Order: sequence, then C-alpha cells, then structure tokens
Amino acid sequence: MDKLKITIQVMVPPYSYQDLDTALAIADAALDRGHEVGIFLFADSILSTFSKVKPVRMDRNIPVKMQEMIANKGLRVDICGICMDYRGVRPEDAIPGASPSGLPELAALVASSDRFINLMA
Amino acid sequence: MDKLKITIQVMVPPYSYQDLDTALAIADAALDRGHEVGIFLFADSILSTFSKVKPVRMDRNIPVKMQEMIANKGLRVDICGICMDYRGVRPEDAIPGASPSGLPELAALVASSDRFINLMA
Amino acid sequence: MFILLKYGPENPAEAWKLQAAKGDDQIVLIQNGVFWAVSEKAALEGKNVAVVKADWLARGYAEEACPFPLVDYTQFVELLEANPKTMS
Amino acid sequence: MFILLKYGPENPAEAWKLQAAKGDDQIVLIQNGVFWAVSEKAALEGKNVAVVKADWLARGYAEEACPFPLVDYTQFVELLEANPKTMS
Amino acid sequence: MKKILFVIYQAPGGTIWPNEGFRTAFGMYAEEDLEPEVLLIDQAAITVAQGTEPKDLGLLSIKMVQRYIQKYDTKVYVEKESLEKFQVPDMDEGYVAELIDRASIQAKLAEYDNVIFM
Amino acid sequence: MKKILFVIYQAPGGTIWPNEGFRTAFGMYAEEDLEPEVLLIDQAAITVAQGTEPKDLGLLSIKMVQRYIQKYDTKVYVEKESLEKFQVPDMDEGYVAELIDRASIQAKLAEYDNVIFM
Repeated sequence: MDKLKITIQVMVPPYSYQDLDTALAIADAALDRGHEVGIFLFADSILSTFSKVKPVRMDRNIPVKMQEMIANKGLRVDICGICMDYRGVRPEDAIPGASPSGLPELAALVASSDRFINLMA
Repeated sequence: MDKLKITIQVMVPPYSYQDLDTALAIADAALDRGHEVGIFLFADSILSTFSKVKPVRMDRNIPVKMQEMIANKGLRVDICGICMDYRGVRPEDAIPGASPSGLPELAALVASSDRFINLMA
Repeated sequence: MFILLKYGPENPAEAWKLQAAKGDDQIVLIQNGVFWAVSEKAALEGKNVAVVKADWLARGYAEEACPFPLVDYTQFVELLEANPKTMS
Repeated sequence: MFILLKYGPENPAEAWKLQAAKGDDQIVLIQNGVFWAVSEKAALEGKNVAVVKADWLARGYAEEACPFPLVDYTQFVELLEANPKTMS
Repeated sequence: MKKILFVIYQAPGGTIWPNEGFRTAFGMYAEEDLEPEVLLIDQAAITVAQGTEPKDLGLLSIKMVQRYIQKYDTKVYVEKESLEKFQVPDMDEGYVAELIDRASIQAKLAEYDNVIFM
Repeated sequence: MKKILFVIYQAPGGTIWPNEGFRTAFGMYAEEDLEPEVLLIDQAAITVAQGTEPKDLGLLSIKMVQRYIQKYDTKVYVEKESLEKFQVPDMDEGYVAELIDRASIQAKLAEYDNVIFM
C-alpha cells in the first residue's frame, strides 16, 4: 500500500467518552502501516491536549499519551483555536507539538487527505 | 409556599449543550420564588466555572453569568473536585464563589434538599 | 412524582421514564424533550404533561400548536414545589 | 465507501447511514456501534460488515458469538485503505 | 474537486452541532477545490423553521448562518421525511434550503468524497 | 431515611457513566440517612457480563466497583428485558446483581425519593 494521508476528526470530550482512545488507537495502527496521520480536535475534544489534566492514578493520561505519539511517532495534532477559547485552554497550556489552528487548516486537511473520518458527536 | 432547598445537578459540557443555560434559568426562577438554590457540577459541566473561558463576543458568557448569580442572588455552586482535575481546571481558576467540593458534599445536598433534579448525560 | 424529560424519543432512558409514569405523576418536557409532544404524542396519552414554553418556541413551534400546557420557568418551579419526589 | 458506526441502534444518524449503505460499501462497527450486531442484526442483513474486535470483547461478548468478521485496528486501517470515500 | 456533505442530525438550541456543522462547512471555502454541502435530517430539520432561534433562549444564534449560506451560495438540503416527522412549520427562506426525500439523497451519496456527520 | 435510585442506561467503555453512576451511589454513604441503590437498564445491562471490562481497552476499570458493592452491600438491579435485548452473556457474580423485570421495578419506583438517571 502506498503511503496515505489520513485525518481523524474528534468532537466529544475525553474521559467521558471513548473517542480519543479510539482515535489514538486507529492513528497508532495507521502510523505503524507507514501512513501520515493527523488528528483534528474540534469542540470539547480539545481538552485532550490540556497539559493541566490530572486523571486519577489508575487511569490513562490521554494528553501525555498524545504528546508521546507526536514526539515519537510523528502524529500530527491540530486543535480548533476558537474551541480552545471556549474551554479556557490557552495555547501555552496545550501539550508540546499540538497548537491552535482553525477551520482553514481543517479545510486544507480535508482537501489534502486521502482518507478522512470523523467521530461524530 | 415555604422556602425549599432545591439542588440541580448538571453533567454535560456548557456551550455544546443547553444544560447549563437550563439549570441557570430554573435556578433564577427558584431564587425569585424565595427558595435556597444550589447547582452541583459534575463531569464536563465543571467547565462552566472556568474563569478562562472566552466565548465569541456575540455569545453569552456562562461563567460570568454564574458568578453574578452567586454574588447577587445567593446561588450556591458546588463543583466535583476530581472532575476538575480531569479537565485541568485548578481551584484558583474557578470563578469566585464556586469552589471544589466532592461526593460527600453531594451526599449532604441530596440528604438535605427538599427537591433534587439531575440533568442527565 | 416530578418526571423530567430533556431528550427526544430517540433516547431509551426517556422512553423508560415515560413508561414508568403513573397517572398522578407530573411529566415536564424540557429542551429537546419537547419533541415527544410532536412526534410521539401517543406515548403521552392520558398523562399529566407540561412543556417548557421557551424550549417549545425556540424550536420553531407555535404556541397554539402545543397539545399540552406550556409553562414558564416560574411555573416549572411551582410544579417542582408540588412534587417532592423526582425522577430526572 | 467506508461507513463508520460508533453509536448503537438508538442513534438516528447511525440508522440513516445503514439505510443508505449499498452492497459494496464497507460498514465498520466500532465502540457502541457493536450493539447493532447484537440487537439489530436484521438491519445489517446482506451488508458488508466488520466489527472492531477490542470493542466487541470489552463489552462482554465472546469472539465466536460475533455474526460478522472481527477486525483489529490494523485491519481497520486496511479497510480504510481500500475505500477512498468515507461516511462517518 | 472534492465534494463534502455535512450531515447535521441534532436540534439547534439543545446542541451546538447545527451551528458547528454550518460553520465547518463554510470553513471549507478556504480551499478552492472543496465543495461543501449541508444536509439536515431528523431533529436538525427544525433548523429551517421560521420560529427556530436558540438566541431566544439566550444561546448563540442559528439564523446568523443564513448570511453565509447566501454569501457562499452553499447548497442546503433538508430531508422531507424529517420535516414531516417533526412537523416543521413554515420554512424560513433565508436558508435557501431544498427539500429532498430520503431515497433521492441516499442515491446521491456516491457523488461525495466525504460524508461527515456532526 | 431517603431512598435514592441511580439509573445507568449507557454502556461502560463507550461512556464513563456506569463508572460515575456507581461512584456517585457509593458517595451517598457519607450520609447516614441515605440509602442508594443502582439499576442498570438498556445498554448499561452489559456492565454485568463477565467479559465486560473497559480496562481491556486501556480505559478506567469498571470491575473495580465490585469491591465497593460488596463493602457497602449496595443493592444492584439489572433489568431482565435489557439483558435479553443485548444478549448479555454469563453474569459476573461480583456485582451481586438482582435480575428484575421492567414491570416490577417500575412498580417499585414510588419507594424512592429521587430517581437519578446518569
């Protein structure tokens, strides 16, 4: 299989729903298959990039997991900037490697991606 | 009607859903009827107390609205502390008058309230 | 008992609540719960139903089209005052 | 077309997608979408369905009880590779 | 040219998804080779009623999307069966929405590269 | 004494609500005059299957609630019709759940001061 550009959009909050876990599992498998993978975080899903999130000890740390996939596997993470404002997350509080973007970036991703899937609200 | 103690629990995030708006509208009417009113914020609903939330100009500011109801009308607001940790909201970042509490406080509210309603997830 | 429905007929919990409602229970449709009064009127037959007016109107329905009494938030609180037990 | 269902039969959007699916479309049940293969098998009849194995097992169902092929995330990506168009 | 269909299925007011669905569709015009369209089904069909306006509840306006629909000439479909099911009263012409029945829109789906449910 | 019924209707794994429903119920023991009970309906019925464990997906465990059910002797009901609808396989005895049919539980609702859906 040729290398594809795959984008996964997520909309609902982490921890309350499974979507971030699902998106990261798909992204991980796609990266292992040699694809270029991006996650676009929309609405409440942006909380997954908030470095101040502190889950209980026995739970997974989604922001840290995402940060590691950005650093070690080349996962691309785009965050809707207005959505961040609406949830009180400032750019400097997002995990390294994930930074505010917006609908123009989403449009570019939709246009340039070979595959686009959305985990709907 | 005698003065009643009324508690409203909210669970879903503000702005994405109407529940915070509904809870504040009910609370406002109940306060005007002379009741003692509290809102217990659970799960993603705690974002409504995050002072760093910045909605677009034409939209309502839910944290500010809640803060005003606390200051001017005596609304009581309790926030699930673990839920705050999970969303990266530190106690010092919550609006004045709303502070982290937890399930023991919820239990006390359930026990002492004359009316309890939950806006379910 | 005061029974609050905030989702429409697609929600299994709301359908469960309605099925459990007894004749003297007070059912209140709020938010998207108002869609019960539109697409699933039969499920409300013979029950004691009120509809939150602001939510009904903001979803485009005319006041006179509502098959049940419309209530404002003050009346909502009055219904809550009258019913110590709640299902919500 | 690659069609992703992540909610169960109570969700009107998922029902809509299924109704729209054509014979050569690839339907993938993920998360609570796996409940379609339990309580609404008839709606999947004659369709090309795969079920995400991790989600199926974590909801308590036995591997051999699944009426459709179970796929891991790598196979999920392979199905996506094979279908440029998506509905999700 | 990629054709993208945004499908909105939840009601305005109760949820922000109709607003976000339209906003995202409009965002697609940042790219020349994208053609976004919008389809309203199920409870989202009430979006097009004249009286529907979350602003009346103190929430974000939905009617403000009309300006962009007209500016960009965005194609908006609303499903006939959903309009009937939710007894949607007089349609607001500002959405320039085309009534379409379920069978027709489902037959058209092959035209789209991505069908994105919000 | 106030009797409180927590009703959980969404599946573990897909959502956190079964975990939060149980956690909230256990929290009620902080007050002496509260008696919490838990009812699992619809997709939440699969909570009691032996194989159900969100931890296997890397999520928070649900089986950890069993320890508290046993410690507090919390009454847990699971609706028979929901078990059948979702073909829930072998029940995990760790939940000490009592099967109850819909008619019986609905007739019992008058016992509770608050029925809280999560």
